[in-house]
Amino acid sequence: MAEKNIKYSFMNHWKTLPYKEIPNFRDFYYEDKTNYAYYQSWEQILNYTLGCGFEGIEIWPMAAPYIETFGSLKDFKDYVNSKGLGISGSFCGMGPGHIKENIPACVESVKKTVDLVAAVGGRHLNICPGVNYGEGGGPLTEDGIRNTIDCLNEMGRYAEDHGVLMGIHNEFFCIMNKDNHKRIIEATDPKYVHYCLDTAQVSIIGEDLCTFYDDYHDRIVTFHLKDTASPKMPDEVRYAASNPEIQDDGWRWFWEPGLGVLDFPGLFKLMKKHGFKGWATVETDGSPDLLASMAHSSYYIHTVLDKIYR
Amino acid sequence: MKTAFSLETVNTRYQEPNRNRVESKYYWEELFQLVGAGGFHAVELPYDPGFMGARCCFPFSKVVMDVKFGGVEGFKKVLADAKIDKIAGIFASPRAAGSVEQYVEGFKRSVKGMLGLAGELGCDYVTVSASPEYCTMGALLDKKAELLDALAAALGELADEAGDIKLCVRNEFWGILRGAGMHDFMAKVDKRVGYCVDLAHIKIAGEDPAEFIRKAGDRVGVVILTDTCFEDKDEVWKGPAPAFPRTGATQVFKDLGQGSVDLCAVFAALKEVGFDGWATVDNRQTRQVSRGILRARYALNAVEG
Amino acid sequence: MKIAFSLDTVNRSYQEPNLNRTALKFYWDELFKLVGAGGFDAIEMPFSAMPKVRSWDPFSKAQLEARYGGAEPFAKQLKEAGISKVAGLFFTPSVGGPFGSASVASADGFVGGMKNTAEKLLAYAEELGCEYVIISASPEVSSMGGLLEKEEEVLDKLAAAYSELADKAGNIKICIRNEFWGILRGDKMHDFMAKVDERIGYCVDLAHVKIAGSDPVEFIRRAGSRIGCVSLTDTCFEDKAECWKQPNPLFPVTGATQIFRDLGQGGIDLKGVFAALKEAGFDGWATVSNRQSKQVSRGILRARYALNALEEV
Amino acid sequence: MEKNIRYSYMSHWKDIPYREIPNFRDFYYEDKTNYAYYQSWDQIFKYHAGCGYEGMEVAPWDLFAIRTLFPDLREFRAFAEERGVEISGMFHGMNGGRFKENIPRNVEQTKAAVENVVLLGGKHLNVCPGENYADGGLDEEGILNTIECLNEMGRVCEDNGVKLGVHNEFFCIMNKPNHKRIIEATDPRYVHYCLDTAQVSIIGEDLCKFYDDYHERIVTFHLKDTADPKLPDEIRYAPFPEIQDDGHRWFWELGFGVLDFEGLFTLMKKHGFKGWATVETDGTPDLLASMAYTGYYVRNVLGKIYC
Repeated sequence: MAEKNIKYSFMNHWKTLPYKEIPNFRDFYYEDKTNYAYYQSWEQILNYTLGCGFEGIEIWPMAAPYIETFGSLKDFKDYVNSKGLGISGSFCGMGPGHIKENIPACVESVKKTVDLVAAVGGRHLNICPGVNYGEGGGPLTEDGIRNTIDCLNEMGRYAEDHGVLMGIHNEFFCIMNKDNHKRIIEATDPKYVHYCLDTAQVSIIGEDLCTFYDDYHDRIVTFHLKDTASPKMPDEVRYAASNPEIQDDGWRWFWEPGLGVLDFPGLFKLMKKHGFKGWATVETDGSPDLLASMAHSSYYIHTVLDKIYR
Repeated sequence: MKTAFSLETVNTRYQEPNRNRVESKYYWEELFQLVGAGGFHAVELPYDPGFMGARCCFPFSKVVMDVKFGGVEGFKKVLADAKIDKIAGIFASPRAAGSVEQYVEGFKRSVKGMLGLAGELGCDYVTVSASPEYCTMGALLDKKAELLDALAAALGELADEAGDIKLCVRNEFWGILRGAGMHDFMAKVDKRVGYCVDLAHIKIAGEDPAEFIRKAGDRVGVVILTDTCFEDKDEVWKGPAPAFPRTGATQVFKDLGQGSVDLCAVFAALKEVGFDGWATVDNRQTRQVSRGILRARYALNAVEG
Repeated sequence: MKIAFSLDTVNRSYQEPNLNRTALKFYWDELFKLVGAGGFDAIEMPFSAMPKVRSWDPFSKAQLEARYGGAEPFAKQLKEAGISKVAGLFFTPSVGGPFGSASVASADGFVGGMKNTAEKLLAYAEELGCEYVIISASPEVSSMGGLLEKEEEVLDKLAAAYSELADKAGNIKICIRNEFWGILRGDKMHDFMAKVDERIGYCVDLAHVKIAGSDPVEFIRRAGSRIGCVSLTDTCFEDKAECWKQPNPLFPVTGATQIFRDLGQGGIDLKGVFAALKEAGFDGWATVSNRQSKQVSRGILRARYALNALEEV
Repeated sequence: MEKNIRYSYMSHWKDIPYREIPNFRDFYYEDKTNYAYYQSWDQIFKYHAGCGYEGMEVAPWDLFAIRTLFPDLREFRAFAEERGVEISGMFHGMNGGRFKENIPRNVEQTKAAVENVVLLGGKHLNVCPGENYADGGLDEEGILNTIECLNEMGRVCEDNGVKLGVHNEFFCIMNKPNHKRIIEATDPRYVHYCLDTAQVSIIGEDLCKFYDDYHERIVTFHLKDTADPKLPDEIRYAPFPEIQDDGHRWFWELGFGVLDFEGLFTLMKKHGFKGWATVETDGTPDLLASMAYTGYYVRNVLGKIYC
């Protein structure tokens, strides 16, 4: 079998899982006799993740759910590894680093998350480069752009020193947006600041997915693979005063890979051309049924995309 | 006008997580309590002749009532304990088979079976579909006139046996008497046989439910309060499984108040024709029956308010 | 006695298919209608000083303004759904509340944190026209660290803080809830309440009282006229392994179970409870909180069924 | 590494109303719940492939609904194979075969069933050998007729390249007193055995011993666990014991009951079993959760012993 280049991880949107394991599963099931009992422990979720052929999970920075259920981050790491799964890394936010006096506090906070990623044996820290555009007072001024670059460089340096690759993970409603997105990528120090290509977010911002990857493939160290049916959203939606991420009527920005309109086959051809190697995280943010989304994504990867590049 | 809640709301056929619960008795024991707590003291049951025995506890056949509830009286007691003191009616849709004679014989046998159980259950009405799905009728379609005459005659005979149970005919949007086609047929049928006016089926077939009620006048036997947003632009009614259009997945039926049926106009028309029979809510959209019950209560409160 | 339905019933954090719906506004828009259709014309709501991340529930002042247009339009929306009253608010200390780890360093920090949030709670309750608020006596003991050795000092300071809050509460009744995992669990509550300002009432949460080993009927008789409000909850759980001391006590490590049951689905003698409340002359709010069923509509109808059965008594 | 076992999943999906849902997003928006994720065969087959299952075993009671979507079962087969899933076979029920006069009807029904299996590209027809015990156990004549009926049915299967596997059920008329006798008396050229791990354990057999004794007749499996082995006669022979009123489950996912699957797989390795093994999760409230979990268990746990 051809040598594998991509390791797939699944983004943890499982919310709180109150149990580590449920040895009395049958009795627990009988209390309510619904599938409620099938989604209450880390063991179950990690087994489903393995059952769907994933090799790792990506976690959220809020460490409470892990420590509380496992006692310590190390116990959590050891348990995940004992199942044969890795922790590819974590997501976090840069915070209001576009304002000079905030940079020290923002850097301190991200350092803690870098330590967390290192502690769980993760390789990636995917960072949203700033606060929301609408609420955070977009657009970025010249100073704001300069501060954002400095802030990212400083955070990236700390990550690099601790064996963690920090990748900018932009969001369509982020203060760093369409008109300065590329400029900031190019201005940051490639030794310290990499890029995590969130396929849906960059498309909603207005970039052409494949062109963007082709242009910045050397800076792109990992992916958040998710689909969207609403690329190239207009400014008034992306810059909305109140957070546009969760819509009142349940409109979804994100879909499982293959259920939106993005050209994943085209992207994978380019990944083959540029010889991408490493973790790629599948994310199904906004799904009503994470397991159904995970199983569907696994099908799409192993039966469709693997044929192009794996 | 009296309101009832139809247990057709409970999905016993299609896949969904937790669907297996409806196969066990405990599910139904609690469901009756929830229906009663929702302010519904009468229910309608889908009629099941009971060929499948009592493997699953769908309380719609005599064999399940006998095996699981100790007979009809035991079943009625469980309902009464849950504050449901009336089984308003039962309904069924016969399947097409063979020639006109065979179909009408099967139709009569089925309705007689329903009238028998309805009598034991103390029902006020029995509803039967005028025809099965159009696409399943095969050669019978070539003898439509002959079939309708035979059905009209059969309904007359059955009315004799119905006693004080009101025998009603429902015209689904996928049947040969869809929409306005029903009026000519009912004109030829014994006056004792009434219309079963299913709002969503009428609307999907292109008729205005309030108008349809006025035309049916005092022949309205029972009203099924259903809703819909579905517009059948691709003649889905002629094809297989019309409730699941191939042209694009959709839930053809919506819960009461969630679709585009003008309920105020319907209730006004019912008042106009002096209807004082049963109006049965049948929420076939939501997969959570408790939500279906509360949606029904909310919609009725809004209309009656 | 007035009956309300608590939105504490809605699970917003533990995994289950369709959980994502509770973050969305349309979910709450329909939920109010379903509560009204269940025959409840008053609700109790959780209060969060900081809005829950990525969630459009109306439980923080910020979300109420941003998503529901403020108190006025929200009250109108509730009215249309058949709900005429937000009877009360409560905040759960163990979920990132003021008692968080940061403030367990000293008794003053601990009580100060509580008082700070309680003031915001009272302000929001007033804006919504509430008649009571519920404050938990303490967070989970497992999160109180060294403060457990200074229990005497903490309780005195809490009592003092409650009096100051009572001065600001106007005609809103402040009620203290003694969860089974808190420092005032079970009958310990009575001695404490004897020392506390008369204006402060008990929040009698039936399941919490029972799990802590007390008999709810007896507990109500002893609380007598000091009962501020009642949380109608049920349980079958017997805490044989002192799970009340563990972190996250709602999910015993000794064996997964649903600690709370919907009203009428557990082992509490509800007839006895209602008789005792009548005896005590209680005429405040009794609020059903069905934390077991994951289908909230089922929780609403189960509550109505249990209450109907009790009213026949 | 050469694979000996091909895993198939027993279809308990009940009715699936759509082939595909090209307007999935709009459909989802109608109810905004996970309802929309379980309404098409496209999704169901993709979940099979996503959980590492190569096959599906068809339930006969689903054929009516399947045919409304795929009038020609070869279409259904092609549709599944396009998504990386093969049809391993179909379940079937023999009824009334204990009476001589019913044997011809059972043979006719088997012909029809085999025809469907061949159209679907399946290799197995797993047959429940009779109706519920509660309708009266097998007398001597009943045993002989059952043997003859199974042989006749088996011959029809063998002639069409399909293997008939006796799949006993704990409440079936062929039960503990005559279960082994009938297996041994049937013609091994035509009548094989489908070992349902839970059913034989509930009947009262020791799982590993039973497999060791009859391994050369066992051509396939229904792998499911149970927490109720060796049930007493009064439960097994009661009317309609399969679905319990209080929701009690006879069957659990592999590893959630008490059976010794590691022992069984060690024996499968010893006897060099090759072919389809169907994982079945009858009675689960969440087929996908069971499918993902068992996909993990057979590969990551049992796969270490034999795969």
